[in-house]
Formats: sequence, structure tokens, C-alpha cells
Amino acid sequence: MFDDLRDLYQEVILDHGRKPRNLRRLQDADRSAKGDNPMCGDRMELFLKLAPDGSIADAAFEGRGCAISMASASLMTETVKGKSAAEAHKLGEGFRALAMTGTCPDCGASLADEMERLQPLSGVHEFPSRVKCATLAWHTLNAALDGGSKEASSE
Amino acid sequence: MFDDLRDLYQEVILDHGRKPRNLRRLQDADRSAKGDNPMCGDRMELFLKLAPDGSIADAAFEGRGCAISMASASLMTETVKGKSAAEAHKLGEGFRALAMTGTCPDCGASLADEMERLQPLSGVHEFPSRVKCATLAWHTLNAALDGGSKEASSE
Amino acid sequence: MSFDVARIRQDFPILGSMVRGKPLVFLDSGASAQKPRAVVQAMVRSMEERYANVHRGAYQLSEAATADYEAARAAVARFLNAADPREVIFTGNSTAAINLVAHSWGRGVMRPGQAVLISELEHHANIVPWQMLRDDGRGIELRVCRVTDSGELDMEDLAAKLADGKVGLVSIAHMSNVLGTVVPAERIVAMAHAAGAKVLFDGSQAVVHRKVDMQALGADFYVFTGHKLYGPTGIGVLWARLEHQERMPPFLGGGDMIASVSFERTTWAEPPAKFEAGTPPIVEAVGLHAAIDYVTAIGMPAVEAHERTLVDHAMRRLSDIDGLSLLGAAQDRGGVFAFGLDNAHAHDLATLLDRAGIAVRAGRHCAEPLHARFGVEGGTCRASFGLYTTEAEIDYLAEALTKAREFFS
Amino acid sequence: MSFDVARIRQDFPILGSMVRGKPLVFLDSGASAQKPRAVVQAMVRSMEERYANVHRGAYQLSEAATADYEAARAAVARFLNAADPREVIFTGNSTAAINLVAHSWGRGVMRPGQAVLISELEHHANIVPWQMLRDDGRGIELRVCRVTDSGELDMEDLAAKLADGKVGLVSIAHMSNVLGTVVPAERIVAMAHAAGAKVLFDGSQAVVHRKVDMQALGADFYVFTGHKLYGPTGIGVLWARLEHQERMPPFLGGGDMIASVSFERTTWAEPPAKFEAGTPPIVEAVGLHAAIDYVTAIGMPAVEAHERTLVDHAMRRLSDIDGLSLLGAAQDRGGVFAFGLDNAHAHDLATLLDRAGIAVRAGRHCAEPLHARFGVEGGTCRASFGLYTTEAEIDYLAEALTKAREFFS
Ligand SMILES: Cc1ncc(COP(=O)(O)O)c(C=O)c1O
Ligand SMILES: Cc1ncc(COP(=O)(O)O)c(C=O)c1O
Repeated sequence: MFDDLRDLYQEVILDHGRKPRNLRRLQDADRSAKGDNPMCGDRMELFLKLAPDGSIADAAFEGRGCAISMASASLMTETVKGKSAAEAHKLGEGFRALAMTGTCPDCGASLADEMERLQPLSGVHEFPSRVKCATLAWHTLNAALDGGSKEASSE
Repeated sequence: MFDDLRDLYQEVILDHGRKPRNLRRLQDADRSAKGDNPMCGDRMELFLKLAPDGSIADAAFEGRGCAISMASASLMTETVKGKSAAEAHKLGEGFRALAMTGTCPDCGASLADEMERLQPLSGVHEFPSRVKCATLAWHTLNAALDGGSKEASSE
Repeated sequence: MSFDVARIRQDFPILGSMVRGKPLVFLDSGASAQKPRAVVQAMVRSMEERYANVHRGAYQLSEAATADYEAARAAVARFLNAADPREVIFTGNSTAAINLVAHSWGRGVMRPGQAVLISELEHHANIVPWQMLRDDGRGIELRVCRVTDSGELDMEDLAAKLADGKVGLVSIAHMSNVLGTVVPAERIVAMAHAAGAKVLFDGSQAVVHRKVDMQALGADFYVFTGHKLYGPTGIGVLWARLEHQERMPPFLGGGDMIASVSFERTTWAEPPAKFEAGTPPIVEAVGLHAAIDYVTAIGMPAVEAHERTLVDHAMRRLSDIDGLSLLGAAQDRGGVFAFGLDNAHAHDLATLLDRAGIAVRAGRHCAEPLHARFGVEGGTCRASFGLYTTEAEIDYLAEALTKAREFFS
Repeated sequence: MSFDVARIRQDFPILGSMVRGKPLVFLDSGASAQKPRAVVQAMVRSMEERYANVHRGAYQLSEAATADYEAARAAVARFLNAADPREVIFTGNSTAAINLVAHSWGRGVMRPGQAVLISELEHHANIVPWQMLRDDGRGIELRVCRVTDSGELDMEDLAAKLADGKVGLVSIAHMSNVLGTVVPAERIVAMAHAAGAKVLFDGSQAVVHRKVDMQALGADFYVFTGHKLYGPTGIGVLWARLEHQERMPPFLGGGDMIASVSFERTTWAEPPAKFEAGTPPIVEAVGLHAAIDYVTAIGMPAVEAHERTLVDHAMRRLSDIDGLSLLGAAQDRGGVFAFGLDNAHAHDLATLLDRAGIAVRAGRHCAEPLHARFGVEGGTCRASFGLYTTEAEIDYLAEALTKAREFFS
């Protein structure tokens, strides 16, 4: 009945959805932001620890939501560790293209490995109402990087 | 082009419309009421002088409006002179039936002459939006008889 | 006339659609119902044969359109068994109707120190306007009647919150859009009136499922929305007693709601025109009239009986599913079921069901406080039935839910 | 593409109707326009193939309906040349849109001591909401800019009434629904902004007749209504700059306009959702989109050129009629003519014309103060043109008016 849904819910998504990595509060975070998807009730709080050079030393989150949003947050925190703010922004743009269209033609070779890791979420582009579940974590990341404790929304 | 409109605008209507009878203010009126048809902007003020037995000794009006409403007020003031309040109310009911349906099957023989006089306005029933022009004077009469200086509306 | 669901389904063109290669199983009628051909055709006829702006037009087309618009008002009055068509005010939807009362009655008639009493099972449309009234600095309090664990109104709490006589208005959903609970409306009216409060029912869900009768009910305001009653979007209804309309200042200002306008002083038209500013939803009123004719021809008792069968069937089938939990278990309920699966988030579940052709809603269904009350902040899935829903569709839903649980296991 | 009015008329099924045995001559488009088949069909398709409630639905039909609804918003934004689709708020009609601004901006942002400046040529929809604001005890004044004898805005008076810097909002009809006058919008914006005032244009008439461009105009708010633009009833548009929307508190409370709801505290959704409470006019948005596509395909410049021909023709033909007086004689005007006959009341005249198959409106056209200004309290007849109006129809009107004068002589 649901076999064709293995595109969307690949094993890696289900796994990250069930056991999200970096699901914890960073007590000594330099930056944090809250994200909210009023559409489906997903909420998260993201914490970043920055290295002296401004790059992301550690990333973690708290929150709950659907498998897509949890997996996306989990993969995002794994992927951005060690990245500069500029790289992280660029990754976020690439990911949004991936989530909305299924591919990211503009993603250069420099981010190829990271995009590869995020690829399992590309199936979401066939489900317009679910795209925001996938992008919430990245919206929240932008909010955190842009320096506030702003509230992000994927609507 | 408009020949068939002679049903509605019979000569007597055009005549009363152009030269309304009893178009004046009664200085010593016992009763008065204002009438208003917001739909077409017709406005009138009705004055009644009552005889000691409560019957209508004199009726007059001021105001302006379309040919139908002026003719109706003119004919109304002529028709109700000498009538008791009850008779006037009854005539009003008969007239409303006439204006809305073209006939008044329930109008008894006792009012036959008066209804005959009002007959020329019966053509209005074919023009739903104009019925209120014809009935405004009678609504205002009710308001005056019911004793106030109330504002009547034919809406 | 016996209720033949197969024949009824043929009146709804959309029900023959395929979704992702599977026949559409539309179980989101509680959010908005599909439209029978009769409604669509009435709107087409209105636009292609009898269209002009209403009122104030002294020509035939406008008279025809005006007659149609006022006939729709009369049809709503008959549908509600209202005493007088003038008690029927057309608005844009239920939300606009409740806001109208919150402004015109809440700000225009209620006094500082009074309270509005709602309940935990309300739709946001019957929460937010009253919060805005509370927060408007007019000294109006907002009270919330509790809901029991089985999803019914806590009548003791209602009595307690009415006891001090300060409640000016009780505003409660006649039927919950999440729990399916139908509240004891007559009792609420009796209790509220005894405590000096007026009563508004949000009938957005109820009128779709039950015969309602304004003269028997005795409430003060009643609200519903066209698109849930198999009618068009863009139209809602506020039923309000004439004596209340007289006391209420107008809400929106503009054309058609005035008697006379000068820059110094404007006077209002008589009810209900006073509350219908601007060009009304003319074509939508015609469509709503057709929708009312449609359900009336089938008969609300038949609709209700069909739904009772569906509810019993769904109760049986859904309780059989391992790991599935239903929200609420009211004695008196309509065809709305909110549920969760132990191993799937509501949104993932809805996506799975969509792949099977099943349309259910996921989220908090504009009833966030109710979801908090039941500890399901993450939301639920909701299946809601219409008069075209079949037992076979419910079986298919149950089967899909079972398979979904396996999928996520 | 050349403008072929005969072909265009075939797109409007109703224009083939007979009225009292005579072909319909519809000259009341200013009150509400007829609908082309494309609009009707788009609405039918929406209801029969792509209908569900929008937003929050994680299934295919709801996604399709949501995409259609948001595509309509984007189409309106393109039509207005708005910078961002989020500047487009859907309402029930123009009246609701102006009331929204009067509440959210007037009561939420304006301060005591400030004034709203309207003009003598306004429709009641742009008078009454501001009177209600004035009379609300918030210390907001209402000023009225004079209109010259030729029916134009008195720009000196405008300057004078802006001079003290107290005016917070100028709210003016972009085109008068009685005089046909098109006001010098850019100049008004410049003067108002220089005096520290925001500007709202009531574009209910203007958008039907001219290309409007929000980025070029530089106004703050712009309003229009679907049914006059060959679209459905039940839908209107408020265009409002995002920065203004941010500052404005919401107007109606309910579903879809919130970010989160608890009984204690509710937070609002982002613009424009914040101002769209409840189920929106979904099918009507689709219809409006089709109407915009329809006029855009013909081309607003072509529509405007056709209308200029009609206006010149009508000016010539109507001035020839003995005893006929036209209201207003603005330099820049659209296809709306209000007039009186010396020996006939407007209502009697409209009835006569109706007998000839001609639909014109009689009365004060929701502009009572303007009629008082011109000393025609009894009302006028108004002929207003659409893109389907022909010169032959205007000739027929002129002929009928001449005969009508004889009839009443
Ligand atoms: C200039 C003007 N403003 C406002 C309106 C009101 O439009 P609606 O009745 O659709 O709200 C109209 C039309 O009646 C109009 O012509
Ligand atoms: C109980 C209840 N009240 C109010 C509403 C709001 O209806 P609308 O969105 O048509 O205003 C709904 C439907 O969404 C509802 O189910």
C-alpha cells in the first residue's frame, strides 16, 4: 500500500526521525533561536556553540515534530558542524532548493559531500505541504546565525 | 417605445404626480409622521387633522419623490379624508395588496369606491422595486395614526 | 425516501476523482465539504442568467438578483426554523459572524465587569475574538468552561462559572470539530438564561449533521458557515434575534447598511441590512440556498441516521486498531474522529494516508487549547464524514491505518 | 490584438438575454459587472475538480486548492504591479477592506489628535467607516476635501486641509462611481506624504478602467472589489505595504490568522495571513484570478482605449438631449455618467428605460453627500460602461432618453 513512500521515508529518515542526533540543550550556547511551523505544530529550539573564528563548533536542538522535521534537524546539526556561517547559509540555500525541487543544480562541487548527506530528504519536494517540515531547521539556523534569539517560522 | 408603460403611468398618475393634491403643510395638524424610502430617496412628511370623533378631517403632505410616490400620496390624502382610523388602516391593507399583486380579493364592498379610486396604481405590482414607492404614503399614514411623530420606512 | 449513498455520491462530481492513482476517499468534510452539482449549477445560473447587483436597482435583472438573494435568506430562515427571515444576517463565514457579535454585542452592548464564557473545546474562531474583546481594555473577562476526560462539557463547571451572574454571554460550539461532541444545547440555554446570560452557539459543525430549530432552542445567536454545509465558500450566517439586532450598533460601515448619510450624521438601516455593509455575496447566497434545498430534500433526519451508522461503524473499526488512540468519547457525537498512532506523528500519518488516496487533516484543527487539554500538543489526524461517506471508505481507512503502523514500526 | 467588442460580448452569456421582449442593454457595470464564461468555468472547475479547504491540509486536493488560492494572490499582485504577493490581503469586498484599515490602522496605529481626510465624492464605503472611527471617542477628526463644480477634487482645498500636518491618512476614491472623475493620484500621494499622511485609494472603480501600478503610485493602501472587475461576488482585495501590515493589529480573530493560541496568550501569524481569519473565499479567489487573466489578455490599455471612445461618444450623444443634465464634467474621467431629466424623476426614468431593455441604476448610488453637494437630493440615473459596452448601446440609450422626455411631457 505504501511501498512508493519509501522514496520519502527512506530508512535513514526513519532512523534519524526515531533517534535524532544532537537532541539536547547546549548549556553554554553562544547563539540560539526558536523555530515554529504553525502549519503542522512543529516547534524547535536550536543551540549553537561558535569557535573563536566564528565557525560552528557545536549544534544541538530540542523540540518535537514529525519524522521529516526531526530527521531534518538531526541531519542539519550533523552537517553544519565545523562550517563557517557563510558556508552554513549556503548549505541552507542548497537544501531549500533540494526540498522544493528535488535537486540543486546550483550547488557547486565544494558542498557536494554535504549535499549528498542531505539527499535523502529530497523526496519531500513531491509533497508541497511537507516541504516546510523539512526546511524549518534551516530557517531556524539562519535565525540563530543572524544573531538573535529571534523566532523563526517556516511559513 | 414605451406604449405598454401606459399601464403603469396612466394619465391620472402622471397628473397627480405632476400636480399633487394636498401638497402643503397643515399648521394645526393633530398628528404627523415622516416617511422615508432609503431605496430611492423618496421622503415625505404627512399631516393629519382629526375630527372630534377621531376620524380624519384633513390630510396633507410635503415631500418629493418619483411620480408613483407623489401620485400615491396625493391619492391617499384625497381618499382618507372623512375616514375613521380603522377604515384608513383597512384601506391601507387593501392598497398594499393591490400594489403587490394587482388586485385585492379581500377588499369588501364597503370600500369598493375608494379602492376604485386607487386602482390606477395597481400597475406597479409588475415592478417589484417600485412597489415601495407606492406604499410609502400608506406606511407613513399608519405611523401618523399610531400616534407618534415616528419615522416610517417602506423598506 | 430511503438514503441511497451510491446515488448521492453521483451528485458530487469530485468524488469520482483519482488521487495518486487511487480513488479519492475524502474524509475531510469537517474542514470543508464537497459541493453537489445542484449547488454549482445554481451558481452558474445566477452568473449566466440572473446576475446584477442587488437592492437599489430598478431594472429587471437587479430585481431578479434581489429576489434570489432574499429567497436565500428565507431559505436559511426555514432551515433554522427561525421566526422571521430578518433574523438572518449574511456574513463571509462563521468567523466573521462571531467577530460581528464580539464587536457589536461585545463592545456595543456588554458592560465592564461582565464576562464571556466559552469552553475548552472551541475552535479558534470562537476563542480569539473573545480574547481580543478581553484584551481591549473594556473590563470584559473571559472564562473557560472545562471539558471532561471523555470530551464532554463539564456541566458542573459551567454552572459554577455562571453562578455569580456576571456572565453576559455564553459562546459555545454546538458540536466540536475535533471531538465530535454535541453539547446539550437546550440545557445550556436554560442555565445561561437563568443566570442572566445570552447564548451564542457556533453551529459550524452542528448544522451539517443535525436538524436545528431556533424556535425550539431558544438561543440568542447562532452561527454557521456555507462551505461546510455543501455550499459555497465566501458566505456565512449569523442568526440573531431582532430585539438583539436593534440594540447592536453596526459593525462594518458602508453602502446598503445606512438609511441616510451626511458628513455630520448617518443613520442606520433596519435589521438585518444594518449588518450587511457593501455588496453581499450574491452568487454565494444562491449557492447556499441550493445547498439547503439539497440537504432538505434528502432530509436532515436521514442525514443524521446515515451518520449515526457511520459513527458506530467507525467506532468499531478504529477501536480494533493496535496503537490507535481516539480523542474523546462523548455519548452524543457526530461524525468527526481525531486520533493518533503510537508510532507515527500526525503529519507523517496524513502523508501516508494521502498516498492511499485518503484525505484526512493533520494538526490541531484550529483547536490548539483543546489539544493541549488532552496532552496532544503535536496534533492529531482527523477523519470527518459527510453525507456521501460510506462504510467501505471507513474500512479502507482502518486497513490503511493498520498498514501505516507496520510501515513506521 | 485589436479590440473586437462583438467577439468579447460572446464571452458573456448573460449579454444575449432578452428583457421584457427586448435585448438586454446592460449599463450598470459600475454597480457590478457581468462575468465572462472563463470566470464561471474556473469556479466550476475549482468546485468540481480541485476543491478542499486551504492551508493545513497535508493531502493532494488541499495542496491543489492551496496552490490555486495562493496563485490568485500572486495574480492580484502582478495585476497591481505590487512588489510582493504578501502585500495582497483577500477580504469580502471593498467595503470590508476599507473597514479593515479603519479598524487596524485607524484604531490600532493612528493617535488622538490626528485626522482622516476624505472627499465629497466618496462612496459610502469610504465615508461611514471613518465616521464610525471619528465617533468612537478616540479623538480622531474627519475632514472632507471639497469637490469643484466640474466634479474634480479641489486641490487647493486638499492642500489647505493637509497644511497643519495633523492628517494621518488621506482616503480617496481613485475614480468616482458617480462623476466618473479620475483623481490625480500621484499628486495626492506626493502632497499627502509631504504632509506626513499615509494614503489609501478606493480603487473599486479605477481598476476596472485603468492599469494601476502600486510601485509607480507609491500609495500606502489600495482597495478593490472582485465583482466589479468581471469577477465573483464575495471577494475583495486590500493591498497594503508589508511594513504597515507589521504595525497593524489584526482585525478579525479566528483560524488561520494565528501562530499559536492558548487561553492566556495568542500570537499572530505573519502578514498577510494575520488579516485573513477563517476559511477564505477560496472559489472566489480562483474566479478573481480568471477575471484578472481575462482582462489582462485583452490588455488594460485596450480596455482603456475602448472606454475613451465610449466616453467621447456618450458625451456627444447625451449633451444633444434636451432637458438632460449631466453631473460633473471632469477632464479625466471614466465611463460612468450620472444624469437627470428635467421632467422625470430618476426612478420613473429608470423604470421607463427598463421597459426598453436598458439597465441603469437610479438613486444616489451610495454617494448621498455628493448628491447633496450638487443639489440633486432626489437622485440621478447612472449609466456605466463595461468592456462589452458598444456605441450602438449608447445610441439606443440616447434615443430612449429622448422618447422618455416626450412620454413625461
Ligand atoms: C467607489 C466605490 N467604492 C466602494 C464600493 C463598494 O464596493 P463593495 O460593495 O463591493 O464593497 C463601490 C461600489 O459599490 C464603489 O463604486
Ligand atoms: C466549530 C467550528 N467553528 C468555526 C469554524 C470556522 O468556520 P469558517 O472558517 O468558515 O469561518 C469551524 C471550521 O473551520 C468550525 O469547525
